[in-house]
Amino acid sequence: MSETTSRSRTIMVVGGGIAGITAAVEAAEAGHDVVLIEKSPSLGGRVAQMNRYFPKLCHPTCGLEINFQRIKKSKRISVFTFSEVSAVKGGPGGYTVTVKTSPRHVKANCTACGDCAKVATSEVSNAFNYGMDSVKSAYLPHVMAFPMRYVVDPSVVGTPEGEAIKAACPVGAVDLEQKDESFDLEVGAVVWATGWRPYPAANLTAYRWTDIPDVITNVEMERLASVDGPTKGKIVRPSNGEAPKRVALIQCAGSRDLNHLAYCSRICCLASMKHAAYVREQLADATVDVYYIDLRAHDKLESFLNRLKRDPQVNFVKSKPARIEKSEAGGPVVCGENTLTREVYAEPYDLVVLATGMQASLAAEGQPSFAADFDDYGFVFAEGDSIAAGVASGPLDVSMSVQSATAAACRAIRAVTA
Amino acid sequence: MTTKTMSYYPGCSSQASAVHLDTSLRAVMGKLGITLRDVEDWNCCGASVGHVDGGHLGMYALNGRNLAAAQAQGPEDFVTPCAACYLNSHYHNEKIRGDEALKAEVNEVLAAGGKSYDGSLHVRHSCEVLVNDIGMDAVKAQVTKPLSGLKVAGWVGCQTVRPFAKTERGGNYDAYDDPKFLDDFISACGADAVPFKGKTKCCGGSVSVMSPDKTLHLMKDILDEVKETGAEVVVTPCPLCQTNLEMYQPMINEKFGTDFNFPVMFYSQLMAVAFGLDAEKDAALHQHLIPPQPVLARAK
Amino acid sequence: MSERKTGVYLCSGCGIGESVQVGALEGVAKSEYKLEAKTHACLCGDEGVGMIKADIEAGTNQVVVAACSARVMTDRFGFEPIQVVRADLREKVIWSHPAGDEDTQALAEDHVRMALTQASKIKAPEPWTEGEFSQTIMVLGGGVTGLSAALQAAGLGHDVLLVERADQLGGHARTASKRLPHTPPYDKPEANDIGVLLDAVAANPKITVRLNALVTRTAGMPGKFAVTFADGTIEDVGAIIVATGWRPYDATKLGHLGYGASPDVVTNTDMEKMLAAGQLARKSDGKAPKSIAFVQCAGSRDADHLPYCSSICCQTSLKQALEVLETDPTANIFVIYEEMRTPGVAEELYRQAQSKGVIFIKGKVKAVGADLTVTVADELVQQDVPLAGLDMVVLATGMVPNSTNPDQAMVEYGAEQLNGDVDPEAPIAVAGYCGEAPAAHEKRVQSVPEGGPLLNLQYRQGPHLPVLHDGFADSHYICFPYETRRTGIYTAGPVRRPMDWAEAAEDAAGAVLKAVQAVRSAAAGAALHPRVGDLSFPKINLNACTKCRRCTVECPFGAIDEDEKEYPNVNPTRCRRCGTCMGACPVRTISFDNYSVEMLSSMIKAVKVPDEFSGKPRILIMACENDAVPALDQAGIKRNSWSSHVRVVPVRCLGSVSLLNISDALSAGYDGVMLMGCKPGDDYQCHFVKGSAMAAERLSKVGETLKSMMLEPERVVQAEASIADSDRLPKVIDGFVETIMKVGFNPFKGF
Amino acid sequence: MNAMSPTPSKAYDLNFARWVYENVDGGDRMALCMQCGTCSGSCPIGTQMDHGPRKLFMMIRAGMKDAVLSSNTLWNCVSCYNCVVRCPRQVPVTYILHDLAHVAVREGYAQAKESDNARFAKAFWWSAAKYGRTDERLVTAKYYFSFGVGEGIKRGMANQKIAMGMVKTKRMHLGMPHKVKNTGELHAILAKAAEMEAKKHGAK
Repeated sequence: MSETTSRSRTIMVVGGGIAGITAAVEAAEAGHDVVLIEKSPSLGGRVAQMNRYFPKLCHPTCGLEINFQRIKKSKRISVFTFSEVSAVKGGPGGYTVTVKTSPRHVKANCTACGDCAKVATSEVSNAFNYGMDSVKSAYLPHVMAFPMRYVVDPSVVGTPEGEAIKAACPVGAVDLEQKDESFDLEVGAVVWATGWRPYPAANLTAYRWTDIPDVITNVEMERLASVDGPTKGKIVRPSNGEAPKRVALIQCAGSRDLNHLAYCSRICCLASMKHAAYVREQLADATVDVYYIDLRAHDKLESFLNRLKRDPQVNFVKSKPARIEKSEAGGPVVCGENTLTREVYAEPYDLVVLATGMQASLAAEGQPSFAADFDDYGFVFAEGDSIAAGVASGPLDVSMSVQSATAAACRAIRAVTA
Repeated sequence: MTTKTMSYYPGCSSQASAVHLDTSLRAVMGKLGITLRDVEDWNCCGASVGHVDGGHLGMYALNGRNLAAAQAQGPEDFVTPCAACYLNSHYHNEKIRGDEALKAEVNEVLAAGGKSYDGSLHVRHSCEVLVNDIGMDAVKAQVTKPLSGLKVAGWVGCQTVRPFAKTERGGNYDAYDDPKFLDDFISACGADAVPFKGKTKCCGGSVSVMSPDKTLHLMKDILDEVKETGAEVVVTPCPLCQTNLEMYQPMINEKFGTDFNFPVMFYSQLMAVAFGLDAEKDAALHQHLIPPQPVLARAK
Repeated sequence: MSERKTGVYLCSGCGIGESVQVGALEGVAKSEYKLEAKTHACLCGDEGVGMIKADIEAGTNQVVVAACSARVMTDRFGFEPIQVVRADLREKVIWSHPAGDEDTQALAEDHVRMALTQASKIKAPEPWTEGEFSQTIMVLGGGVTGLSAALQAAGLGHDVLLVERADQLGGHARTASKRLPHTPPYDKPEANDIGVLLDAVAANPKITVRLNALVTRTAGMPGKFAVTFADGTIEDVGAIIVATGWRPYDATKLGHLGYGASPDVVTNTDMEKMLAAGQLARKSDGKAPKSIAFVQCAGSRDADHLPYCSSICCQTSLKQALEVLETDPTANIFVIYEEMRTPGVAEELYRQAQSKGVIFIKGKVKAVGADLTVTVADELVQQDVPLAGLDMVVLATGMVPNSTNPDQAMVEYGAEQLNGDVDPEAPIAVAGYCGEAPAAHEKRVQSVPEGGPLLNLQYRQGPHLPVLHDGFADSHYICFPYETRRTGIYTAGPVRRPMDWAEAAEDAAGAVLKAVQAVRSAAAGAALHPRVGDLSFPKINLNACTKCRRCTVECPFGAIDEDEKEYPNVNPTRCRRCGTCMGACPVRTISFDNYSVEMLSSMIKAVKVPDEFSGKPRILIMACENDAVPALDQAGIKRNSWSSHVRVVPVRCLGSVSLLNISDALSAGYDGVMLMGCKPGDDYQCHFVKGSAMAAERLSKVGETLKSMMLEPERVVQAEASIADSDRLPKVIDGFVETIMKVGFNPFKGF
Repeated sequence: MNAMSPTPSKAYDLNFARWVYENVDGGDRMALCMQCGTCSGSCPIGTQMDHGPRKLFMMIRAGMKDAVLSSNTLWNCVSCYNCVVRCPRQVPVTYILHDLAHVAVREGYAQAKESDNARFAKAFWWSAAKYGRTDERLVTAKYYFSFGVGEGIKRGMANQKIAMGMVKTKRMHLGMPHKVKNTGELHAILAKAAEMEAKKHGAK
């Protein structure tokens, strides 16, 4: 990846998830220089943490591989990981963007040989698996990581372990002295592709995610089902490692709720269909109950919903559960009213998956004033000067995000060529 | 130490089933520098059933009259220890404040008794005063007989935090789902607040008074959870909760073949004891159907 | 190309030096290829890269790097325009096989041999750039999507030909009332600003509009499309955006919902027109309706009509209800629905409609009487409810994509334009059932909209645009909504997926950017996604061609026509460089400058095959470089190991594998051959559409070849691989090795 | 409260629903109910309700006025406010049920009048209005005897132990009930309230 050559015609893309990557490669392949800013150690964002996509049940890493190849082939994209935008000055055609980078403690000459991890002794929570397991304090973010470079956790800086890790690197790539840095970039357009975070399940106090181990979130389910997840893809009860027999999927866990997210997150219903499929593919005698207000499956995705409806071991209950209680055995008991039968139920389950919604990352971070025009929910309102791609602009599924990102690239190009 | 005067609305139960709440709270607040000035000639708030016969304006009349009386005495905050009184006063006060037409209507009613109210007072729960005005450090400072080792289940109940976990000045004094303040009170007294998930479960409220058959199982569930936690005593801020859970234990034992015998106290009694105040005159421990003294004695 | 000067560079870093004897690898280069290899302890470091650059300065014009996988350090080892061949000694050798082991050593040496052989068989591709290339972008359809696309394309500096079949631009929006909310707080109908778009288009000098226009024929290829119109005129365009939008579902098929029973049962499009005209009135008596019922999913989500959800009918009914209430706040409005679908911030519109008094009834419509009494099986009050005294019933009819031209006679679709044998509603393949298995499920027939081809494509694969199972001309890929099966032709708007105005405008911008890339890449002779920038293209030696037509039939992108003499004729800019044609050709006449059957066979033969007395088998794996190879790399990264008797040859796509490669392998003494590639069939993962499927079909015929060689069929298999198979593939490989050991050694060894 | 509530003439005749929206405390937000069931599900004794709040709201829209106003749902509300804080559309369910209970009594629905809750409420209001304070002893007694002398004594006896205990612990006092000093003023205020209320919905 070359240094950016032209200044005012350069496009900055903030966020290296599927939307940011797409905006970057599409702009680059149309002949423009792009700076791609990513907060985490590697690109891929949320989709890299997904096991599979609906409705094809194919692997997100397949598309990521192609996109990473596109970035590798491109001479026009500069990628900055561990980086965030801390200030933006100027306007369309001429922005000065201040970028803040935090230390990876590993330099660009890392060959990913893994010698550092061999000598690391302490472990840190594994962010890639949403903290469901841990990794060595010197680690590769994940097997598809791009850039393919290790990270040394700040916790070992100034410790004998840190020194050992440093000494173990055959190419001297470990740098424990790295500090936060800031630098300015001149760009002609900024594309906000800052994506989303799962709505914090801890806020849904009635669903007891914090104190019932077998209540997990939909994103945790993705890791649970993933071959590189904490269980190598085995769907089990976190409490005892056993295969669940009764699974509940609870829709609108935070979404469509004026006390939490006022909007519908669009993807949760279909993601839950996928989760039903994960369970049914693995466990012959498992039954899945889907609790919902309205089943929302737009366009051809209706067919995907129908596929699950055909499975006699997947049941649908039109009800927003009121609360989850703890059984004497410590398992979750889902309580509510079945609105079609009027019966008030209290059903015990082995595993409950909360379909938590999508919250705009920027909203979660308190809408930086410099960033863009926001709507009431913290999504970037992209009909003004602001250019947004993917979920930063609203709750979208992957192909809609890519569509939005390609359009954002088009608008950005027009902004820098105007 | 902060010294403050507040208008005090004890509520009907203060003269009957919850007299021991009233007694102990006055004693404790005194120690903590809060002067409680009774609202002159206060009346019933209508509780959870007044609306049925009283209707809209009837409820506004009752609550408006109290607020008017308080305002006539001064602008100080309007404090009440009773969950139902708090809910009704808070609710009607906010409505009156927020709706000019309604305010006029209510004042037309009050005028019949030569009273008026402009909606400017702030209604508060005595627990919220302890949290926000006094603070746990001040409470701890008064503790001379810490109730070490005493296992206490802090049972908040409903209306103390639902729906008004927020103060009238905005902001929350606690969460309606998993409130912490009662546990803080308990620990401030040197006792152990056991983790108690049933802390906001409902006792059946007035329905328990009129038709216990419908709600005994609710109280039984609560007592089951208390038992699970290994607590020796239940502490609550709510008059009706205290009465229901205490007086129905024999009936519950009869119906479900259980053997519950948990003392149910008010937080203010616990504080009075921890403050080393008089067991009867201040803590009113003698006014329980299930005497807490034996359990309290066990605390070292 | 001037005389080939190949530089060979070995890396001994990352443990390579400790696990294999790099000296011996240098020896291979020297003794077998007469090439001086240079070894560095960290080749990707500045020093190593500097060394290579210096040699290039000094005249080296081809580089072979034997170090890590080609998937990493791509930028460090990129020396355009110099060709670089990578040999993987790390991920697929030392990370996945025991150190200091003679078999690992042999594996490493073979990797070097294959790379050096490959290098000797390729040359830097010369792009195909013959003749004139048009930069004009044609937009078919003058509705919201088309108008937006035209403006975006013009904004990017391209001339635009905007083609509309009607006598004026504007599409549905011209007769529609207000728009769905698209600006915060998203809670009220917004002004129909189609006029703004129309004016902008009229004022834009780069946009040429053709009204009443019918495309009768589209020939050529990206950069060189020749579009013929009914009036005989021909336009040259570089890329095409199909923005033909949608048509309402035929309401006459909705008798069960009362359509036809009364003139006051209308469709949502009728309603839209009435609201736009500002005269909402009953057709029967001209009175303004006081009570209106909206019936959702009129045709949509119905196996007997449209199987899919039309996505915007819910919002449209809410919008129309709010418009009615704006003029008459006391109107009684009912929305009869089964699932209220207001995704994203559209939830605001739902809440708004409720707070304005719209009543929502969940349930199916059982009957609609001539007196407009609608009987609903009300699921929430749990009884059948007659809605009496209604003045109007609005059927929220769904969207049918204009992936065909409804004005023209139906032309049958060939399988090539359909989505293959996909059954989108087949039950998920489950681990099993503890109770009743689902009733046998009848596969849904693919819905294809009535009408003639939009462009009448002059492609071997037929005149229609390929469509998915629901009839929409959408991409098959979730990550790549613009990855079309007809290079340089992109769909946008409701012809691709049911969508509203705001999204259609966005989609138009996306499609335009792809079209712009298409015309620019075409002129440069470069490939488009997924092999972006690849300058190679298929060259056919017609002298050897047998006119068997396999290449023209099997090309997934219709890149190869047959000329009048029935010889294959390549349209290079349609080509996506997968090599399926090359794999199809029985007489290896098709090859790319940097990829050919011969190259693959030479690499295969370059491997040292031990004799049977060594007790060591040699097994060939031809692996798809998009999924299988990355999966094996990841297996290496995770230090999973597999038999060191296999040799992996990466291929662009299994479709490019020729049976000749397989017979060459077997006659070279390999004991088994495995083709490893993406999932074929229904939900194919292959980005070249049917590479794996073609490979499977060809393998089904390999039995003959094997018989003729008197070999067991078990020796040649195909394995499905996904990129997430880093734990599974090693087991698959070892399993195959075991099978082969059972079958025994290939008698042709050392023949 | 404006006027008596209108009586629907057919299914989904909206006159009653609209009246509720406009006249019942919190009724305006009831329009936002999306029938998710959170309220009925969070109710401690939802199992003992015939319809539960969620369905009751749908019945109001459906114009099932009589069924609504004679529903036991109105009388089984324990006023725990769980539904209020959990409702994703922030519908003040408890307040609506309370007010509908009042409407049911005011409009003379027998099921309403006969319910335990209505009887108790009547006794309660009698005490509150008469004395300005609720005397638990009198309220309970009045409530018990509202079922007739026999039933009254039966219930009294059943709770005798409790009553004695309360007396012994000085939590129930005998003799004259507590009352406000200025009963005259209180009665004037309540009378005015009643008068104004009556004027609005037409005395009954």
